Amino acid sequence: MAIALNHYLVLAAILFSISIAGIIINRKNLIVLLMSIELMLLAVNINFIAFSHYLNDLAGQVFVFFILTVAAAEAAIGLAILIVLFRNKQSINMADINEMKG
Amino acid sequence: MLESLIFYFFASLTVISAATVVTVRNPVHSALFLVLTFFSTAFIWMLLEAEFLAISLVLVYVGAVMVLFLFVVMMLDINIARIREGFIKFLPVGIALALVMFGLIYYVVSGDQFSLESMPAPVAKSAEYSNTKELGMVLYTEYVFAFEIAAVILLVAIIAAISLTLRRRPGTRYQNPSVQMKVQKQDRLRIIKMEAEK
Amino acid sequence: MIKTIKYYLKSYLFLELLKGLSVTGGYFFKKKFTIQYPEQKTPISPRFRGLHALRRYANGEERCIACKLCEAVCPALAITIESEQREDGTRRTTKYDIDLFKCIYCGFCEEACPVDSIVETNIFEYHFENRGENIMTKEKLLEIGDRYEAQLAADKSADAPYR
Amino acid sequence: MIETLAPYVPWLPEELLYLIVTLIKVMVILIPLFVIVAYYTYAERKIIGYMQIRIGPNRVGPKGLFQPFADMFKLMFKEIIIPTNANKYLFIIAPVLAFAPAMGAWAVIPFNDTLVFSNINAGLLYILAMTSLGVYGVIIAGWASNSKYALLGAMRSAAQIVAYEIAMGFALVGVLMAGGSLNLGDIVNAQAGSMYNWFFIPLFPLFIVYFIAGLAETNRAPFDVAEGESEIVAGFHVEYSGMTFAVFFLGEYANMILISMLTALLFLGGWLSPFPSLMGDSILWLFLKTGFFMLLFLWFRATFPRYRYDQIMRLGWKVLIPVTIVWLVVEGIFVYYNVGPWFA
Repeated sequence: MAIALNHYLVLAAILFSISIAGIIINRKNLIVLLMSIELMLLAVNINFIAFSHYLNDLAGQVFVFFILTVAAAEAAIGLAILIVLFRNKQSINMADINEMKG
Repeated sequence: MLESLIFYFFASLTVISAATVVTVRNPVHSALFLVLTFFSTAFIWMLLEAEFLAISLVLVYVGAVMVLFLFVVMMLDINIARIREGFIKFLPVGIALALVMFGLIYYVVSGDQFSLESMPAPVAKSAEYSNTKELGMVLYTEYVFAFEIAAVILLVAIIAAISLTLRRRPGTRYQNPSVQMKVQKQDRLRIIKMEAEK
Repeated sequence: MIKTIKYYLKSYLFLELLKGLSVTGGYFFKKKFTIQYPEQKTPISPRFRGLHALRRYANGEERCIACKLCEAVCPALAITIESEQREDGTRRTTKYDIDLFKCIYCGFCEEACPVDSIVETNIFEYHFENRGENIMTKEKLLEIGDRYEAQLAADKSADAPYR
Repeated sequence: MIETLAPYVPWLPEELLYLIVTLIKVMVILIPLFVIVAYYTYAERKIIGYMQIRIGPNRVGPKGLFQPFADMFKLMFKEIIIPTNANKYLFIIAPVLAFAPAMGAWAVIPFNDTLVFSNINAGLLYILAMTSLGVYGVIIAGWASNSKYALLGAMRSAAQIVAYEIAMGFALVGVLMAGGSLNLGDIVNAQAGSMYNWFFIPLFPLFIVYFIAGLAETNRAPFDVAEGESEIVAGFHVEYSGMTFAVFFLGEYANMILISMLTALLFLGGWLSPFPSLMGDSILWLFLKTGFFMLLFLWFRATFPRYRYDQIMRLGWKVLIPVTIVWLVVEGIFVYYNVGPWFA
């Protein structure tokens, strides 16, 4: 018995919802926020690859390739900002980044 | 049969570890569970015959990005109690929003248009088929411009990450090993003639 | 300029690394110095300072006259001596203890002794199994002296020309 | 193999037979590997001893030949101590995580034209992914031990391995360009001909970089700052004893053998004979070449002092990576103009 496409789509949907919940409940914790964003991108990637497989079109995989690149760059810069933040504030709490308001 | 068994095993592993990532107390644990999520996702991609991307997911994410995450998390002295503030307060909102989101997506994707009838599984590729080769063919012809942009983005990311974190600590003394290696006797030592004291 | 080129050549051709490898590679084939200890032993100098012993004269009389020079010179305060006069008017020790835990095997007692009584033998393999065995009493020291007298006399005579 | 076995056990379902055959294949690779690892430790002690003008272990058995078994029994019966406040699960899992990738990578190593456990197309990529996973064992061990030295070792190792993996990956890209395939068997076959056709001649800088990066990836001297006995006691595995320590040990040595064999396969033509007119290709050639690199691992350890940590990073980022990038460009030119017998 083969697996239908919507199995993969539902899996991606669950991952996406988890990462949304993660962003909301961990809103103070910058590291877990970054990780939630990675999870979200992963959910999108699963969708892309599943569609690419079932439609027999490599374009989806090429997109995943680019998303992986950009996500890696995003993670690197995010962590760099995190380190600079920690160096200046000794904290990674989102609430402490309030100097730039209005 | 075996295929769906593998799928359900790794899919449930993915979901459970992803849920653990966002709920667990210790950031190191959540990074490690994220590694597990990536790993089991790589198996699911393998099922979808995307072997190049599955292996590069392990290579890039598990092998490099998550090591970076772990490195940072272990290096920083994080006050866990402070960053956990508001966890309980926002839990209902988060779960509610996640459920709404999931409901919406489920409403769309569970329809008949994505079932096996309307979208049958493609025939298995022959052993000669190389996913890497095909992907390379597409990537270097149709998408070569996007590929180059991706390369530039990576370069910019490297420069940005370095310039953000680079700092010269004032007052520290550095030694330059190559200068040390190059030094010769006549650079340091001066032999002078002096009259002996009378 | 030449210097820089030479430097880059040297580092990119790994000349120094190869030199290092050739040194260790050469030693690989050298004769080995290992001594298989319990079976083989290194030669011991006659001046070797090991376990202590008290010697006797050839007629069986113990040499020590309780002058306490060794006790005085001992830097680690390891020696304890008590003495009294015997019926024939000579002075002899009643107690001669060396605490081997304190002893640093400097050999000063041997140097200080006017009658060559306290000596250090070349015994270096010994052990204690119970508390208190580290105190070498007069009996034990004399017993060691009796047992190794031949060796001790030979060592003393070998060293004598240099004193 | 399944076909030959099937008539003897007709009552066995085919799936189960397939499983059993696979397990047998795994055992055929892993058991000799364990024996080689055991004797590699013995060889290390002997060879380093000889280079230091000592004779090394010689008490257990003739010439000390049973020393590995003595070590094994000692480690097996030693108590496993879990430090107070250590994270128990991660502490136990860490050695397994260090060990499993080192074993897993052997699945795609070809020993011969036909003798390969799993002949996948993306073999080289798989190897790279597996070697990059080894760092998790070290990091988790260092963190879970709840010890300063262990954490320091883990941090050092994490930064070092990420840095050297890039150089290693670039060196492999060079091989991939020359071989025109990600399949290890195809890469070896692309070097067919004589010694002159092997990739170490056109890719000499990459060959050197690959081996140096391999030394660093396996945390061996002179890049063993993750352990650094003289500065951070034993680094990430200070708190490990008994079997847990032994598993780390096994993983490290299996990795060394893996890197040696990969260098032999990718740059020295694997099982191909250097003089095809005189002697035929044989698996023995592969073992000979692998043995040479295994010897180099030990020889380097006996010769070079440990790099200082910041100098390791400097070497990785500022020397090895630029060298590989420059040589990839040079190789591109070679490929474009079909230089020599390699890119014809």
